[in-house]
Amino acid sequence: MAHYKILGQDPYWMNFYGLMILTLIEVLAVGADLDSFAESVGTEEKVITLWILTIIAIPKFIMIAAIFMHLYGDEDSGILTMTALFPAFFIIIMVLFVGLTHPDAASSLPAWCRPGTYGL
Amino acid sequence: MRSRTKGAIAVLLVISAMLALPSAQSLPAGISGVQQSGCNCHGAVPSDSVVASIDGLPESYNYSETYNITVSFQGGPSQEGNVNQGGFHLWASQGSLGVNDATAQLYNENEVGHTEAGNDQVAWTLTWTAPATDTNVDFILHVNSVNGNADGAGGGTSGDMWNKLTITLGGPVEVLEAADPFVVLGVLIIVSATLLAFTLVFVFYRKDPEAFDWDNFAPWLADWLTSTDHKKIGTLYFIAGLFFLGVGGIMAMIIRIQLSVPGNDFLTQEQYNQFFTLHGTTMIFLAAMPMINGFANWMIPLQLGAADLALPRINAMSFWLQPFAALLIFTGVFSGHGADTGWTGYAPYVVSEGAHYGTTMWAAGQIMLVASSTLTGINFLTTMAVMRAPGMGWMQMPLFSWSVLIANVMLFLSIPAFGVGLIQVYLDRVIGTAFYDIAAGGDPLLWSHLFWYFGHPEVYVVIVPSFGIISEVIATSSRRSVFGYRSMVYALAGIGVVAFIVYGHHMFTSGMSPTLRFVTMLTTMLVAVPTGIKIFNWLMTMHGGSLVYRTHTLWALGFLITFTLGGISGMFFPSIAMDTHLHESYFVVAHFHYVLVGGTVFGFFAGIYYWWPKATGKMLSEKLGVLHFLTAFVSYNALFWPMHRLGVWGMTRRHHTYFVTTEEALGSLPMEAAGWNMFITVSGFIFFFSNFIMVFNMIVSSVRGEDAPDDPWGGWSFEWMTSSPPPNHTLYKLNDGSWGLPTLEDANEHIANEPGWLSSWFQRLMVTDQETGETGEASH
Amino acid sequence: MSRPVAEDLPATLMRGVSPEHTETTMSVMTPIFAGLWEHYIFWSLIVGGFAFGWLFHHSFWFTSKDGEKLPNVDEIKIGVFPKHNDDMRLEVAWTVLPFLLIVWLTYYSWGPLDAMWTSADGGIHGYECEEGQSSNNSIDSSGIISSDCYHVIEITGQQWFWSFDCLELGTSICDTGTETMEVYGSVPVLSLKKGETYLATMTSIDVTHAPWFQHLGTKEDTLPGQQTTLWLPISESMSEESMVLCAEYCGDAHSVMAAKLIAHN
Amino acid sequence: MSDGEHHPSAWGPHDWSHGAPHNSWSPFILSMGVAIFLFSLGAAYEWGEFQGWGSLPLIFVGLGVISFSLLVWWRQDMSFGMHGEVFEPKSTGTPFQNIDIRKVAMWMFLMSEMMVFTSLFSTYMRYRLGIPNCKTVFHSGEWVEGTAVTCFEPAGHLIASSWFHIAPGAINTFALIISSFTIVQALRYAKKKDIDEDVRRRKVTRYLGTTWFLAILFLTLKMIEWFLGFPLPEFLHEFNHGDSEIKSLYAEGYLINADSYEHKAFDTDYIEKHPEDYSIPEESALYAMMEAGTHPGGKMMANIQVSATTFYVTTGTHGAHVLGGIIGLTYMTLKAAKGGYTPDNAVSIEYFGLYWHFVDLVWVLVFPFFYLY
Repeated sequence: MAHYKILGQDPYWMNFYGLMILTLIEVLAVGADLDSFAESVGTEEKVITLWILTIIAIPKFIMIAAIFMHLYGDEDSGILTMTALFPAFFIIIMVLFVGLTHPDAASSLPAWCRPGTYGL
Repeated sequence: MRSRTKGAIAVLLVISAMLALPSAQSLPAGISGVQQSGCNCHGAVPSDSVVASIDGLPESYNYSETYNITVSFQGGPSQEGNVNQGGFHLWASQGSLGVNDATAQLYNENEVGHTEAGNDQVAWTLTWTAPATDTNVDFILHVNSVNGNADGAGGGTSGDMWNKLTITLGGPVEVLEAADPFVVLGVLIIVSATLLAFTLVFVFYRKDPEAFDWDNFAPWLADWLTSTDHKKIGTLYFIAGLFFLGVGGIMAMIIRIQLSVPGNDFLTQEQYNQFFTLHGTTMIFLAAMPMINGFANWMIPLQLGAADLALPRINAMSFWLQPFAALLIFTGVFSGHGADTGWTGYAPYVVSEGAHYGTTMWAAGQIMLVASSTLTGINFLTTMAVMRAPGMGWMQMPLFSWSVLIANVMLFLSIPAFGVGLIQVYLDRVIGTAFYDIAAGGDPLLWSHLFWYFGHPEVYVVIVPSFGIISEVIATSSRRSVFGYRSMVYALAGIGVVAFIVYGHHMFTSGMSPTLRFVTMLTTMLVAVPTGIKIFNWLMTMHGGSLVYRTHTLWALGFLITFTLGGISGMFFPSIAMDTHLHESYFVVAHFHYVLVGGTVFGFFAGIYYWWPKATGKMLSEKLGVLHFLTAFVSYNALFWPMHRLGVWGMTRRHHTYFVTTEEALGSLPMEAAGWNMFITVSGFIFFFSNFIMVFNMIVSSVRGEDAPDDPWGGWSFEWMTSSPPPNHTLYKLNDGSWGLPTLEDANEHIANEPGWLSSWFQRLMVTDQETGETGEASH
Repeated sequence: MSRPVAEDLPATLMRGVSPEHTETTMSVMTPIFAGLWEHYIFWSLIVGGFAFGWLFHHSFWFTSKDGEKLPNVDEIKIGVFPKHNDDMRLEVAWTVLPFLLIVWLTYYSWGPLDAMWTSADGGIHGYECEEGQSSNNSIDSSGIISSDCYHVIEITGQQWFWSFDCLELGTSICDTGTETMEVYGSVPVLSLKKGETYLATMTSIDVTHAPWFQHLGTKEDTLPGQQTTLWLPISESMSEESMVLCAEYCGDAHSVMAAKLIAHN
Repeated sequence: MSDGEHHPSAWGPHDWSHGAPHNSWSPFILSMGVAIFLFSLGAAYEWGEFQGWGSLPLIFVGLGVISFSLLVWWRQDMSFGMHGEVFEPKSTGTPFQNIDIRKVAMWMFLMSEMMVFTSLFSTYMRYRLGIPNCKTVFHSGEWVEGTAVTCFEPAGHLIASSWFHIAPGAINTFALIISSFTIVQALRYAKKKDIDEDVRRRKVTRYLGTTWFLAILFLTLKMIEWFLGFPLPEFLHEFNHGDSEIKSLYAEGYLINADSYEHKAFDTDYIEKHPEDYSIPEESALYAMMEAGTHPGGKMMANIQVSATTFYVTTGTHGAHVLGGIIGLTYMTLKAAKGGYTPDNAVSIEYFGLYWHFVDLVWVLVFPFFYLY
């Protein structure tokens, strides 16, 4: 249970309002015509939208975890936050090794992996 | 009571009905029923007065030779002055029949009968060409005899009688009917299960003969099925694990029979493929993992000074998922269509229609095992995090507990990848999703990645608990505290982290991203460092101690030898130019059996001899134990050591047979390979049977073993503080003589149990209270 | 399919037994492999000798009989975490020394990496040969083969046989065919010229396979829907005939999915 | 062999004053049910083809056995805290000292859940990045009318094409966030000591019921979006490419067996109306081909099985978690209605809430990556 207040108000309600506003922004970002802006920075509208969505997803994520899941403000929050963050390393490894690699022929081994590259 | 009896009888009836069902068989095809039941156009009952005969058949045939045979009969309805006449039908299971003249006609290769013109004869001449293979041939001849008219013209229809003759003909070599290896396996499994059941019932009967009747037996059985007590579930895990160790061993022996001589045909390719698949799956998931859980269930609460695990009912759930999963995994075997994918189940073969039906159930069973392991992980991590006795910080935990902690961290963070992969395979095979549909762009290596992301930590999961056992056993046997406790813990943790970043070495030749191959080549080399630390620490533990040779000590020393050898051979793989040759060869087979049998299983044996007195309250026989160690250790090394050489020679893994030659190009292995393979098979059988010495030892000990003291070996951890066996609801004998939960003292200078800098930082960041209250958002 | 009967085997397989053939058993070890192998065996013997010597010594030196009254060095007592028995210098020593050893072994294994996975664009095998150009490859003292250029061929795996395609190469450089072998039945044959270097681009029709060119010491999976490559440098010292076996489990007839590699002059 | 000690029935309610362990039949039965279910499902279908009615009844037997075991489980737990008996052991070991054991266990469980969704996301990333995007292929013009090309068609291409396609997903996003909030409110009122018992009971039931309702709403909208579709009033048609309904993904042909799915540039109608202003980018190869009259354009056939598979299985796994939540919420709402939650055992709501918030968190990632992008 939360023992603190946000801007002098109840944290759950404040968090709720915040989340609703952020989600609304997300939906609006998808609907908004960002074509001209995208062109001005030299990319597609989709990419801009995705960036906006990702950037908004981060605070949403933190807000839910910290306030609704009591990772902030309780007596046991410190150790539970550590517990929750414990898989981070393994998640990064999986995303890097499984999600972001692609099969390729052995002959396309990049130069930095080859003997002789470092004068050895 | 009455309804229970009825229920039991009903279950027995159902089981016997189920057993009876598969015995209904039909003969090979022919014209329906003729070869079996006779011509239905004639009388219903055969008659003895008609005597059929076939002349011209040899004692045993020669390949593909054609024989002239004469079919004839004598006797029949007797009426004076009449001649018996009639017809015939001949069926031969093999070879091909032929006709010489118009009195007989060919229905098909296997069947011949009389024609209209031949309907009034007593003998017909035919030919039969023997098959080109070595087999038994069955002939079934039906003849009928009618009361023909005396003049012989037109025949008669009265007094129709018929009879049947069956002849079995052997080939050039007398062959026994080849046994179906699945039947052999099935029978052995059923026999082992029955023996196991009898043994258990006998042992429990001997413990309490008076209470051995149904009124007591039913609740006793129900108690085992529903128990949430960590000791009972631990025992169940052990029974299941040892049983499947035996089943996997039987499969290994069948595989070894097949490989004992080159070009053997004891198993067909398909059967061999299923046997090695199930051998791997059984040994890893149904033998090694349950045994680990057995040790962990028994000893973790005892070592931590806790009353039980944190979540007892979840613990029961973890166990019960396993036998049902085993049933699913073996479903295919019972129908002869077991999974034939290898325990790695590489895509896209695993989702192709070429893989047997049993593969679906194999995946389904393993999904259940994943669920089981996840629950186990949650349970043990929670238990070890929260239920340590007062005074026992992380760095005062016994090393076995540490090893189980690390094993569970690895297992539980890696197994979701495997579970997701299996669900993908299951869905692909069942509802037709397209994860591994190549035409739709599916990537076969995705499965390999998900599998090995789990698979590599998994092989450490099965070895790490053995490290823990060995640490306990060597320290206790040397009467010392383990050397370098802290570096042991850091090495374990190091193995736990490294496990996740090295898995690519299983895929060096798989077409995986070359960058990742290079990265994992570097990281794989790192594995040697923490394992090296552990081995040297164990050796150093013995320094200045006074080693007592007991069976578990012997196993621990044996472990040091075999595991070191296995560790050294492992160092050959990250060297790419060697790996491209050794990959998928018997060198790999030798390596992982050295670490998984010489490491894991030897560790288990040490653990069994070490903790058996604690768990049962009875001592095991040292003589039998030493006999077990000597036979098993020697035959084990004879079994796996030569495989290294076979691998270097080019013997390929997962091939159902191999060929030897002195000529370079004809086959792939030199002549000596045949001899070594036979040697390996013989050693394998000795190793297999030597382990029954331990089983025998256990039975003898349960029935009439000496009573064990509370601390027979001189260990320090909490499990030795309770009685042997521990009381029903685990409690400990405290110093003041009362029973309760203990507190750990530390013989070292007081190490403050303060949180480290990282957790203090998190505490400050995330916790607001009156004292700090500094974090931005918060105000009171 | 007629199965080989156990009794017949010696007759079939003993064919060609003669004393001069007995040394061929080691021909699966390429010079690169043999070099690495010997180096690794050397270090294995040192590490193993050290560990086993230590184990042997301690298991006989520091022993006692069960029941003997012995000094309790570390004051072990039930329910008390025993005194630490450690020595920082030793522990650091056997962290650092193995680490140095593996750094050396990594470095040592790194060199031959290019022999397996060199680049197709100006690696040790140069670029693809012009029409009529020869690879003219040469082998150095450590067994690594380098060439002026290479030829491209295609290998396709299928349940359960190999298909080789020489593409536009002339039959003097690359040829394919089939041959009946006593134990494997009819197998495809790939005939390559000594002194030439080939880059096989490989794919699969159905499931994963992997050709293991036994006397070249190389293998690589063939993946359906994807392309992988494998270097086949045929040196002058290459044995005339060698086997290609499937090393990635691919279903029922996996073990008889064989082919033959002929190195001709 | 009962040693005369206290032994509650393995079927019946637990006696919480006694603490753990108690015998229970449900692990055994639940395992059996799962095995029956997986077996019969695997026998009823092969590669998506129905194999006959034989094993279909067995699927329901399996589900029945699973439900039965869950009922046994609940029967044992329903009494928890109802009569003032609470068994809530606390952690003794540092660093979790004095935290409820169940709370730690729930976090451990969430750790493995994180890895489950990471695996699914890794699968998605690998395919999304490894298979050429349908739109890119379309614009490249390197395809033949009538022949399917293998490419990746993100569901977002369909869903984000109109306001009404996105509506179910967007409403679901709000539904989950609101439900996260309501369950936290339920916890707050269950913990409040200074209110009347009856008020507490009503408040907790209401908030849990709302959560339950929102979860049901979530799955209903998911069904609409996947299979059912939704008719639109006429004045909204022009905002929906002139379509009279929100087509379900099923109706659009976005299916796991779609090997000849018709890729649409969503502006094809627009192109027809304004032939002078293709929405196909002018710099694309297709534009040039269409200008030159060499490519008919407009209708590209695609094999999108992998894209549909990743979409359905990932969002489906999330949906399955919501379904699991609904089962839990049903039980909790019923218990709350009986006045089963008091400040003593309110933590049960918190621990379920952790799971529920986690499901919400996953949605926060699933929604942009699978629905919008």
